[in-house]
Amino acid sequence: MDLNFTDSENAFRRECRSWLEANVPSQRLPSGDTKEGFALHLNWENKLFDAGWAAVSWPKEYGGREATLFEWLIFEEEYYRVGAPSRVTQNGIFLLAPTLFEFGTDEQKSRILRPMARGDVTWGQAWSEPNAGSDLASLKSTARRVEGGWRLTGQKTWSTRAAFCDMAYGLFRTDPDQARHRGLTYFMFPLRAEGVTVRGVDRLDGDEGFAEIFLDDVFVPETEILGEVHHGWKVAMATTSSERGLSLRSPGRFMAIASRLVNLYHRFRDRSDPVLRDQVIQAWMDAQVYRWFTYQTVTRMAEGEEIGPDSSMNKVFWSEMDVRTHETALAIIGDALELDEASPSAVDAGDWMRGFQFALAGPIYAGTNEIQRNIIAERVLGLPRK
Amino acid sequence: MDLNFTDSENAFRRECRSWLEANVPSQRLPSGDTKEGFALHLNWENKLFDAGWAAVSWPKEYGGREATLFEWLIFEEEYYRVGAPSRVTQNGIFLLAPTLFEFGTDEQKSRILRPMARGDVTWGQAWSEPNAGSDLASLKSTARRVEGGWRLTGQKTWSTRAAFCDMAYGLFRTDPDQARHRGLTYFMFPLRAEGVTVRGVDRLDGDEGFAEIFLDDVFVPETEILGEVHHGWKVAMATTSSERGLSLRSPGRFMAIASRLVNLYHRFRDRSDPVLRDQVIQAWMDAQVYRWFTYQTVTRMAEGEEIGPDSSMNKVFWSEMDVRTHETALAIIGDALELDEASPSAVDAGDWMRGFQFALAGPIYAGTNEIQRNIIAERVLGLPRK
Amino acid sequence: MRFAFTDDQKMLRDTVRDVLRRECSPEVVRDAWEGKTEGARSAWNTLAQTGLIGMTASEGAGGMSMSELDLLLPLEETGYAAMPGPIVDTAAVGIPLLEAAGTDAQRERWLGLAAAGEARIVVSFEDREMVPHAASADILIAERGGAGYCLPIDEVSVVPERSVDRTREVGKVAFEPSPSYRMREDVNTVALFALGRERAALATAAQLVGLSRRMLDMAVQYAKDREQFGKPIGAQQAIKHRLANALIEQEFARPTVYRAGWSLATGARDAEVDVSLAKIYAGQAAKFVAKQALQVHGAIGYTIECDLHMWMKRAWALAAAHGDAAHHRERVGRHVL
Amino acid sequence: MRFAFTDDQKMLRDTVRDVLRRECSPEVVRDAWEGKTEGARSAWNTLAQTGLIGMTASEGAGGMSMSELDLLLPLEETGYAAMPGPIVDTAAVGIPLLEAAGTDAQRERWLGLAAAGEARIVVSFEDREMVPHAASADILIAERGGAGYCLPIDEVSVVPERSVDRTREVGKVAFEPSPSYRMREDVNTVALFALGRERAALATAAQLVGLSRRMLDMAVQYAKDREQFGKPIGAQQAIKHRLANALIEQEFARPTVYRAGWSLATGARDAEVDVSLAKIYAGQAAKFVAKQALQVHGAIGYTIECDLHMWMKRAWALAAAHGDAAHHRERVGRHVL
Repeated sequence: MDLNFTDSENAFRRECRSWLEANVPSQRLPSGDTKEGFALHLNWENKLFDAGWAAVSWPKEYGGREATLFEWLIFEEEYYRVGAPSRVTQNGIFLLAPTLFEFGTDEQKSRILRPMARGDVTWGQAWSEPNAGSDLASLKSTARRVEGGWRLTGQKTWSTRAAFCDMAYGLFRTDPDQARHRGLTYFMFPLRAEGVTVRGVDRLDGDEGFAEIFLDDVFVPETEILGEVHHGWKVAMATTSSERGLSLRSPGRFMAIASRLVNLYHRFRDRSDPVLRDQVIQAWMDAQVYRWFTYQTVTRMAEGEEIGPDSSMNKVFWSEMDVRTHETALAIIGDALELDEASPSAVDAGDWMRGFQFALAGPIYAGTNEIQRNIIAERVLGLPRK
Repeated sequence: MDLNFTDSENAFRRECRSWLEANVPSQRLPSGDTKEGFALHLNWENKLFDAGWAAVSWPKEYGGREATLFEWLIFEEEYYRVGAPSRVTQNGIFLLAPTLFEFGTDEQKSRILRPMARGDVTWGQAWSEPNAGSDLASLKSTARRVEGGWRLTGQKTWSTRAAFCDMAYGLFRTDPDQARHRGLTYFMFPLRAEGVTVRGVDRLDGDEGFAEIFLDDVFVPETEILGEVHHGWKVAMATTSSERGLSLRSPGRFMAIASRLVNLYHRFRDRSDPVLRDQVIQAWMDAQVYRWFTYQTVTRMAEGEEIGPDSSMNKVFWSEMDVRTHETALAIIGDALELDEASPSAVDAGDWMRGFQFALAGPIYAGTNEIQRNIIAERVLGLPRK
Repeated sequence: MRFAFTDDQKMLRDTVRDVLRRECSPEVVRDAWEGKTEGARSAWNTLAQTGLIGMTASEGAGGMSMSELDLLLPLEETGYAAMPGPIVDTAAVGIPLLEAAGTDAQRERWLGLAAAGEARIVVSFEDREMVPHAASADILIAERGGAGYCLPIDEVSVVPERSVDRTREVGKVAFEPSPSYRMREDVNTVALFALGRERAALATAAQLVGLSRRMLDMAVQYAKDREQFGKPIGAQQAIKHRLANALIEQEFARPTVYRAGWSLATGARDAEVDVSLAKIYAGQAAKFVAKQALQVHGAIGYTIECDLHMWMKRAWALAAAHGDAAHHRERVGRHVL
Repeated sequence: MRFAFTDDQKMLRDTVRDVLRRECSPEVVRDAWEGKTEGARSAWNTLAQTGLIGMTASEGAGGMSMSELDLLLPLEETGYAAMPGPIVDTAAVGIPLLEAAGTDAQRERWLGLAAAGEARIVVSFEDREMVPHAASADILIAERGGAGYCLPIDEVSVVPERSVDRTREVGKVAFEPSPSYRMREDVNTVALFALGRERAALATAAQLVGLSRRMLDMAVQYAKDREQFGKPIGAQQAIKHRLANALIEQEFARPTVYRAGWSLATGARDAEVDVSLAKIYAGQAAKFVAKQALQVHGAIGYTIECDLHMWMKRAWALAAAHGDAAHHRERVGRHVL
């Protein structure tokens, strides 16, 4: 066990930090989940890519730095520490790309990865359907084989930022005679093609962060299939396990939130009672503990172990910690908590209420915490399924 | 709504209080769940009965005072306030007696009630079997019809204080061709008869508070059946719903515990941090809230309403409140919490740790809180069973 | 001892419930979110016509002399409907303050209008310049430097702020404390405003109970309707227990609020402790129920196309308004310890 | 950065695990509860023979010079087995203290015996007169008035107390602080005892993790075996989620304890904050797992015929020992705020 960073890890951290401090926009960008904010965020993503920071763990040929997992964590710690903009490319970089690396052809990788990381081509996920959320295998969208490719028909929903994106990916039933997990294929498809209608849906926090995608006989060529025809479930599970695992929620994010909370507490110390003080301590401790847990997991990954269902513990922990931390912040703010960014008197421009609402999605998306707890009980503890 | 007590209720309270203050033993009795303590508690129960306080709500002909439900609550408040001994007759008075009043014959009532309330004949419950706890309908003990009565065979378990009691009551399968809830009969049976073996089982807190009862062809006359042959389930449900409802846990008990907790906090104030202070406030508030909830329920009962599955909310609330309150007390005590009554340095003779262990049984017995929550969801909220 | 409402009180509740069911549907609330307040105004006016806005005014002033306790069930229904508008400020706080502390001229000018629902009152306590519904109210009653003021809203500077609950139309109020706005000086102004704070906290607690009930109803209905893995999600034990816990929180908060209403209405000793308990438990329950309802709804609840969000946001705002949990717990603490 | 134990550390853990599986069964713990300590003594002696009691002693004194970090996994196993006896006091605290602060004579007389498991040490910090295992120990090391003392237990007055965990044999110690018992005066006694406190808290945290693991194992096994309504109770979602939550608490406590071990072993900055986190999370997890395990076991878990109670009671005692949550949270608070 060596919990000191190595010299090269420290050097990497210094390099991240100095670039970020010099380049992060001094003005807060508008939310990346609005049309105008999305465009401004893409400018930032361009810059990040050009300096080689967009996807640090990727091979150099695709614009990465071949960073180790720990270097990636360091990058994230620095990124959140400095308060850099949220990543509107994340559904590409963190969800699709790992799947591409595992299942994609060389042609696909060389065509797709760089534009994705640079934000030149933007990606939304298209997992859920109106009646297939947590029960993903019950999806109904179909793909029909035609000359030179396939035609997609159906409806996808809860597609994050899809209203602004160029492309999306999801599962379609290619074999109508098979049920549930079988006979599905993983497709990448254009959002601005003929037959595609995208309707933005406003989220709880008021941003148009979701979209519904309607597909009516949309043509996609054969080259847009990831993995084998009819075997999309396996490919998709690789993506969702990376979604549920580390990639979305590195400890740096929560350490930064805990620091902001400590700062908020100091500013409102005169009206913060000792119980709130204790909750601030709890939030800080939880972020630390999440960090050690994650470092332990990352060590296992770095040494070649499969993490598998253990990642469900990460998901439950961070998502519920994030809600608690924001609740503590709102309790410190008191009755001004309701004021949003349009209010002259809002504390921190209403960020804590916005963050709280965002945090509330944590226990729902990427597999609800109910499902995660089922997974933990059945696959880690070995309790009977029925 | 009138939340003042009436003049007659106030007079009743004064009468309780002055009798209790004059008569409650000045020395703490040893635990009623030990052999010697049980005997000493019975002396107290005799005295209570002779003064007309053993079962205040019963008709006068059986030794009661025909007290209203609110007067009963007042009695309980005063009883716990003054720290009077726990009631070792409770499985008779609070569980069997209401069933006797509802289903018993006149002969049964006049034979059984007064000796029960005076503690001359003591009663244990015999509900559970080794493989029939929460799933009571799966019990296996049988009763076989013979000349002049029945012969009981089987094993009962978790019978509170049965090691010291004279009699018990429970369900036996009288119709072997029927399954689950059907074909069961409610019997009262002697614990010191031929064919009965009672084995005490030590509880978590070290007291021999439980017992296993083995019945081997034990004769009971026809007169010991409560309700109709083969229809014992209905009779038993009346008992268990009174067990789950108000009778075991009147607000006075928790108000008294909350007062003791406030007192403990004051004594340890110098080492109690503000978070503990807040938990003490919470415990006090919870006891108040439980009181108002119960008063509301008792008003409904007094006005003739059926309470039904709503009583499951009482059960969940008080049982979890009781655990929290004791946890707070232990946190105040700090590392001396482990010392028991045999320790010169124990705080309050180790009562809080003993009470904590007792409280831990709350979410388990009288229908686990899991079952209570199922009942609330299905029967109050109307969610689907399967 | 009798812990139950009278038939009259329940009948009043039913009247309000019927009016709001007809006139304050989720669509009306949604319209108010988007600034289209005609529907909400119309519901307000209908309530006023049945005498419910002015019910705390004396009979001479066109009211029904109703107490804090009488007001609870009607207010609970306004929470259930997420009714927009300053009903707490007008009915529970403003009218009694105006009647007790208004000068003859102020009462003559405003009381009848307020009781008839034609003048909406908002109240600004000392140090609370942030006032919901300030812009759309007609009258401001304010406590400044221990004195009371009553003035038409068009003589008040209202700087608009924005609440997460758009129907709340929060504004920051300021005015010149001119003698011409002064309320009576021969009454105990401080005590009257202090009582007003208790009434505001209590009335808000009642609305929070109503909000909880509606959110729980929505969640239960959704759990029965929505199918997953071939059966309603409400058949899952995790969902059942979540909703059972929500019901328990809510149902224990209710009598706590009712008790506080009785205490305030009868001037019981330590009534303010009861009010604090009411606010704490009702706020806690509403926030808890909101969280459970959202989790049960899943992603659908996370969009503003689902009605749930309007109730949740109201609940978050009201749980913090008129004393948040920390404030009221401290007050209880001083009583207990 | 590498957050994992070495193969050597894991091998040591496996050795301890094997010894305890063979020699410290629940029956042995149960015997110790009833005062029959032969089995527990024998397990202690076998651990000593494999060098594990004296592992923190220097090699010259018959030990392995092992660090706080090396000690964690073996101690976790002693928690898993609920091993009776003062292993924390002897191995984690006493031997290092004796070696660092004992006079030549004290070290000569006791160190070899302690490292060989033949003399059991208990430690009494300033103001902590209540000492587990005092009556059955051989040596008391005590901090009084800023000075260290080391003396044979038969020169100590031990007033027996009784713990809810009968194997802890708690006693209240007192002795005449005579110069003949004094430890070295040319070392920083206060700092050494302060370090001893950190080690005691950390070692206790490691045992708490072991206790949690065993209780969870028992509960999972029970949930698989016990049938109700015709199927294993572990198939119920409420039981699944209860046990999943228990696992989460436990598994997040583990790396927190390991981190603290590394911090103490390497003298990292703010190591005491890490120790506090370890004690808080391990204690919290053990209490939480105990509660879930009891609920899953139902009435059976509520009797002393079921082994669970011995682990629960140890967990309650250890969670409060060497600084309870309030103490350690305050320490973290001073660091963070």
